[in-house]
Amino acid sequence: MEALLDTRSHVPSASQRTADDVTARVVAHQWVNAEYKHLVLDAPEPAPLAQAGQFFHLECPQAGEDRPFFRRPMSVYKADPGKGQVEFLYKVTGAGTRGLATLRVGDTMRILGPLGVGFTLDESWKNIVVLGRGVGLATLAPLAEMAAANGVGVTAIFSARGPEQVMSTERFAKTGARIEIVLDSDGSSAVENVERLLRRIAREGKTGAFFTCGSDRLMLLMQRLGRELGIRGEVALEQQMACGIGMCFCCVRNFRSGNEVVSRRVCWDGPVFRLDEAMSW
Amino acid sequence: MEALLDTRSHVPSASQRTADDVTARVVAHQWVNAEYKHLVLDAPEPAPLAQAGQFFHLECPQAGEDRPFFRRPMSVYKADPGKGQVEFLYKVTGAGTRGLATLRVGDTMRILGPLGVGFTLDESWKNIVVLGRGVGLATLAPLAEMAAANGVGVTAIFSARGPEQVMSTERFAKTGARIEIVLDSDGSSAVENVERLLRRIAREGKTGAFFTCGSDRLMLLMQRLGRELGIRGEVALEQQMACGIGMCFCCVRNFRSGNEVVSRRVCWDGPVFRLDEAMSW
Amino acid sequence: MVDLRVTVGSLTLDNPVMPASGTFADGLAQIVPFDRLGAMVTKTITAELRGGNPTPRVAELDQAMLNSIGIPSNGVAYFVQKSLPFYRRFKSPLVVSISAPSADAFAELAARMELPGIAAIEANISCPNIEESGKAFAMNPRSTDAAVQKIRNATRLPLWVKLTPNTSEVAAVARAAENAGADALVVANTILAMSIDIETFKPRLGSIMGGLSGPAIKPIVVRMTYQCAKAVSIPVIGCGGISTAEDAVEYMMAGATAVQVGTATFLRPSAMIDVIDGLAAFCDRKGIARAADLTGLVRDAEMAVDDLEAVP
Amino acid sequence: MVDLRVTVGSLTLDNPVMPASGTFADGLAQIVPFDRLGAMVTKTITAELRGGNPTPRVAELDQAMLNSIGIPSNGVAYFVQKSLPFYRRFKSPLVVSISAPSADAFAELAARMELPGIAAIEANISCPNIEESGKAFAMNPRSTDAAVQKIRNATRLPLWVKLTPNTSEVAAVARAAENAGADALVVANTILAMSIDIETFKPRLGSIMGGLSGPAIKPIVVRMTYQCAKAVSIPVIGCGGISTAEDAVEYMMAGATAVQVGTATFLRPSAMIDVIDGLAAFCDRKGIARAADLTGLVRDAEMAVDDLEAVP
Ligand SMILES: Cc1cc2nc3c(=O)[nH]c(=O)nc-3n(C[C@H](O)[C@H](O)[C@H](O)COP(=O)(O)OP(=O)(O)OC[C@H]3O[C@@H](n4cnc5c(N)ncnc54)[C@H](O)[C@@H]3O)c2cc1C
Ligand SMILES: Cc1cc2nc3c(=O)[nH]c(=O)nc-3n(C[C@H](O)[C@H](O)[C@H](O)COP(=O)(O)OP(=O)(O)OC[C@H]3O[C@@H](n4cnc5c(N)ncnc54)[C@H](O)[C@@H]3O)c2cc1C
Ligand SMILES: Cc1cc2nc3c(=O)[nH]c(=O)nc-3n(C[C@H](O)[C@H](O)[C@H](O)COP(=O)(O)O)c2cc1C
Ligand SMILES: Cc1cc2nc3c(=O)[nH]c(=O)nc-3n(C[C@H](O)[C@H](O)[C@H](O)COP(=O)(O)O)c2cc1C
Ligand code: FES
Ligand code: FES
Repeated sequence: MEALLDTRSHVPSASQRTADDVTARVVAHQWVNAEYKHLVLDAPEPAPLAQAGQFFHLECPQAGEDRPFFRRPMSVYKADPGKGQVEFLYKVTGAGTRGLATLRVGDTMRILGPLGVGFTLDESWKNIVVLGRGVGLATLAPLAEMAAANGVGVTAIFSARGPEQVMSTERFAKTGARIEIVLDSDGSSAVENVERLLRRIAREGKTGAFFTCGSDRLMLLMQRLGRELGIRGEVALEQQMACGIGMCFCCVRNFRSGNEVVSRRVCWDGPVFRLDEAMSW
Repeated sequence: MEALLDTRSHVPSASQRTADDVTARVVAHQWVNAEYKHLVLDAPEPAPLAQAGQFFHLECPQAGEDRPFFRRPMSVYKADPGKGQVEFLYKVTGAGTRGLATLRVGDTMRILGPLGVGFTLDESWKNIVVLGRGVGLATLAPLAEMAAANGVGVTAIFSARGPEQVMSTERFAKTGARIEIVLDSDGSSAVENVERLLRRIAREGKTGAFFTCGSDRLMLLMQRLGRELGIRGEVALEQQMACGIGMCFCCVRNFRSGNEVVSRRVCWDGPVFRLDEAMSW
Repeated sequence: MVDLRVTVGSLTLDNPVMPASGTFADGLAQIVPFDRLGAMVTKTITAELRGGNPTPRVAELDQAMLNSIGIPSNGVAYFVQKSLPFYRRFKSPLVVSISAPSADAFAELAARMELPGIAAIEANISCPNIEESGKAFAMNPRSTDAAVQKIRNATRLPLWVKLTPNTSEVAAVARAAENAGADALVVANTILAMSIDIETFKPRLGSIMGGLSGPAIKPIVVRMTYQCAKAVSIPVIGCGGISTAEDAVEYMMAGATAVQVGTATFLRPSAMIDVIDGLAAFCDRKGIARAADLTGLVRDAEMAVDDLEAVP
Repeated sequence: MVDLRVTVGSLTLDNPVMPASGTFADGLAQIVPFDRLGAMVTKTITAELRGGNPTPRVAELDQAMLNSIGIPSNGVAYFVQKSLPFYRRFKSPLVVSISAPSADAFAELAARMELPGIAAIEANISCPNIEESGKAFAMNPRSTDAAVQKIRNATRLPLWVKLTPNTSEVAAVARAAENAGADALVVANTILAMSIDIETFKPRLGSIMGGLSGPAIKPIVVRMTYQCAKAVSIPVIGCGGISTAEDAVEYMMAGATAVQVGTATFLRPSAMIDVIDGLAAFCDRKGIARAADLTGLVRDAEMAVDDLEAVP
């Protein structure tokens, strides 16, 4: 048995949310590197109103042997209400994302969103640190932009296997973020090294808050440092989803809440959670 | 309960048959009219050795919503061992044939055959009459060619809704067959009219044997006339099929055999049967 | 204009379409106007607090979903305070699905449901009965009778009883529920199934086995709906693999008075609305004046079900 | 080189792949070299002559087949004279599937099978028992026990017993068959189902209900295979929706010693050969030396099947 449901969670109620299942049209869809594709969609509201950290549940086309049954959750990589667009950056992994990858410009698809609870930015913070690995950067990119728009400085640490896997640096750079890249290929991504880096940034007084996504190891590191240094933070989590809107309870994860362990739905109570309450997955 | 299986059927045994499941390649695939398509395949042996009246069990591609599960039986419309080709003429009806219709030149597909027992031609006959409706002509065309090749004269009666539905006349004409066309649109396809036509041909001494396919009504007519005038004949029947090779017993039909009614498999004991034993369907 | 209303015991529903328990919650209100639904059915609640099963709790199979959510529940008090007020805003009748580990506990929980805003109880007796070493009540007529009788005596609310497909005698169970006082039957819950990831050698679900739902189970549950509708005279609500209006029509022709849509809502949140609209369109096209006329319309009169041959 | 041999009781098979009863006959010999099969299994035969069911006898559903062929049979005498000599040409062991309407009739028919060329009997006890108003023997442990005991006493041939999935207690039935002397179990036959053509309002099968087979039933029968393999110590032969080597691996990991391929052969006559080749390739890739090592390989050790939660 998993833990009991969290009865004290203070997330927005159903009446305060405004997701819809809309038909979107592909306006661009390109490979970013050998594994990742960047998808740009024209989509009616409320889709382009998505906030950093929210996600969509995407209907993925069938393609040959691939017949994805469920939808697939994807973080919003960019949302532009002016242009009426939403963007995704995703890794081609299994049946669903392989199907997704076959979409061509002009094709339409159903997207359900924006869903979940995104990042919160305290405007009193002068600087934040975002630490992402792999596709975690996709989730953190809109946060960096939101921070910049609110006059909050950003240090972004990218962890990746090798230089080819580093993405979105230009987007982060445009926000004026300071960028640090750590790689498996040269050993710089080792936890001890990232820890040294974070401590240095903390010493510089640039760690108003911690944000992370995409790596259990790095989440644990930020959690430990955050606790030690008294830095608040948030983490965006993943879990398999069926409904995406809080109905099925398949996407639960356990969290530390005071002295208890409680279970919360990633799709409804998250996907962004308090860093200090997250548990290793 | 359906009738008991026919235990006295004298069809070739499994060891005397030579079907195989081969990969064929589409070399031509065109609409003949609004409903029918003509499919030409390059196929390895034994496919091109098919005899008139035999059929193939075709794997039909999935296309959009259409996901045909079983294969679909189709009479061989032409088989050319010299060219290594087999041809089909089919009506686009449901999921399977809609899927089939999406095949493009160069595509490959699995075809199982040649299957079943085809027409028998007694070389002592000077003339035969073939009477077909709809796609029945597809089944009878190779018979007409076989007859011509054996110096047997052919009168071919085509029954159709209107002139647009009349197909294959050139192929029959090339064999030297005499062609009569009867239509619903001008009332000439009425059973009484076809009966008058058949009696006239009989009077001309041109009814060595009767062959029919594609219409219950016309089969019954030929059967009655055949009995009255002492003319032997054969009919090619259809029935839904799962395996196509005698394993599943789904394709049974009832037949009159002496004083009994027996059940036979269309795929294994037929699809061509003695006209006098067939029963209305 | 097709009249979509159907009658389930003393309740008249605006249309025959409602959610299946466990596949519906407040979050859907963002997308689906709940007032358009024939009824609203809650996730099964239990009296006490309960955790759910270990993750992974779902797996996707070909045209099917496998789940072992279990019944994580905040308990009845939480439901009454927090969830019920939310559903009271909508005019569609609310059906509360309940579950308990014994017949007496079922009755106790049922007794607590006579509250404003609750139109009917759906007793999920597909759940394990601790008095029969964990076998579901609905697996046999005896334990079905025991549970339904006690629940019946504990409440005046309309009582729907949800059966399990994991039984060899669904018609006998249906009759037992009817005789014990059920006002309607829901046929059925998920089918026990399993899947293994052959690359990792691990079961795809944290609890190894789970319930199969979605299109793949439809022919099996249509059969059970047909058998139950023949066996009882109370309404049968069909549930299993319904994702389109055509599926709903098939269930109704087999004998269902209404239908529940489950897994399909996960794939297409508006599935229920599409089914409602499609039902009206189908009836229209076929010249059927009232959706209620679809019930039992299957042309089986000249066909004798040959029991001795049904299974090859 | 992967060793594909598996042992089913006293029989050693060259590989674990064989046809399912009713989906195999002489006609397939044109396409499939029977000598490559782990075994050959005949369509079920009965003592007496029998017609089959009314047509239509099959319907195609999404990723599934619905059939009500029944057991049309020319009787045992015809089988022995005409069919048996054909199969004697091949070196793969021949398993004859038999069926009868009572336990005594089963025993009588079994007694007539000790003939050269017959390696084992598969008792299809998923068929209706006239002594239990047409319920299949395999629906409950009691009638399973009665039938299997009588058959066991009537023959020295290896006895495989084929179970029905249409039961709520497949593990108990499996144990009953084992205790009564079965040498192996075949899990399972088709699942009772139904489909209606909503345009014509007619059932798609002439006998209304029929048996569901093909990929759609796999997760249900994998679960039963797992349950049976845990319940007995005789070999279990998995059967239900197997069309690829991956499917066969899944069944074996769940506990099957061998597998039967049914419906898939209708769609792809060479399916069994592809499964055999694919099994070898899978074992090779995974560094598994013997196919027999796949049996029960599922990693369920740290997982407790939580019976109380298995059905949502
Ligand atoms: C809130 C959220 C945001 C996400 N944002 C992104 C993103 O921006 N870019 C991106 O590349 N990926 C993102 N992911 C992960 C993405 O959902 C999975 O990579 C994707 O579902 C894999 O599907 P598949 O069919 O290709 O893989 P398969 O392995 O074939 O999927 C099988 C099943 O497992 C589920 N699954 C597999 N991996 C994951 C995973 N990591 N998280 C959740 N479910 C999974 C699938 O949804 C599906 O149900 C996000 C996940 C969540 C929960
Ligand atoms: C021996 C034989 C030879 C045939 N030759 C030809 C031919 O040369 N040209 C041609 O156009 N048609 C021919 N047919 C009929 C052809 O098989 C059907 O039109 C086709 O199967 C319809 O499939 P569908 O998926 O388009 O239709 P659907 O109606 O969607 O098919 C549903 C199911 O019913 C079966 N079915 C439907 N109609 C028939 C039918 N008339 N006969 C048998 N099964 C049917 C299908 O095979 C499938 O299993 C032949 C049939 C047989 C038995
Ligand atoms: C994720 C999930 C959770 C479910 N939870 C419940 C439940 O709490 N109570 C219940 O009676 N049925 C539950 N069910 C079963 C459904 O109500 C329904 O009977 C089943 O899914 C078949 O319908 P479907 O094929 O339309 O999904 C659940 C099903 C799913 C998929
Ligand atoms: C057309 C057909 C006929 C069958 N006939 C028999 C039979 O005579 N005896 C039997 O035990 N099982 C019979 N079965 C059941 C199969 O042997 C097998 O148990 C079932 O089809 C599940 O396997 P599959 O999904 O691989 O087809 C038949 C199945 C089909 C589809
Ligand atoms: S995905 Fe259904 S509750 Fe989160
Ligand atoms: S189609 Fe299987 S026996 Fe004829």
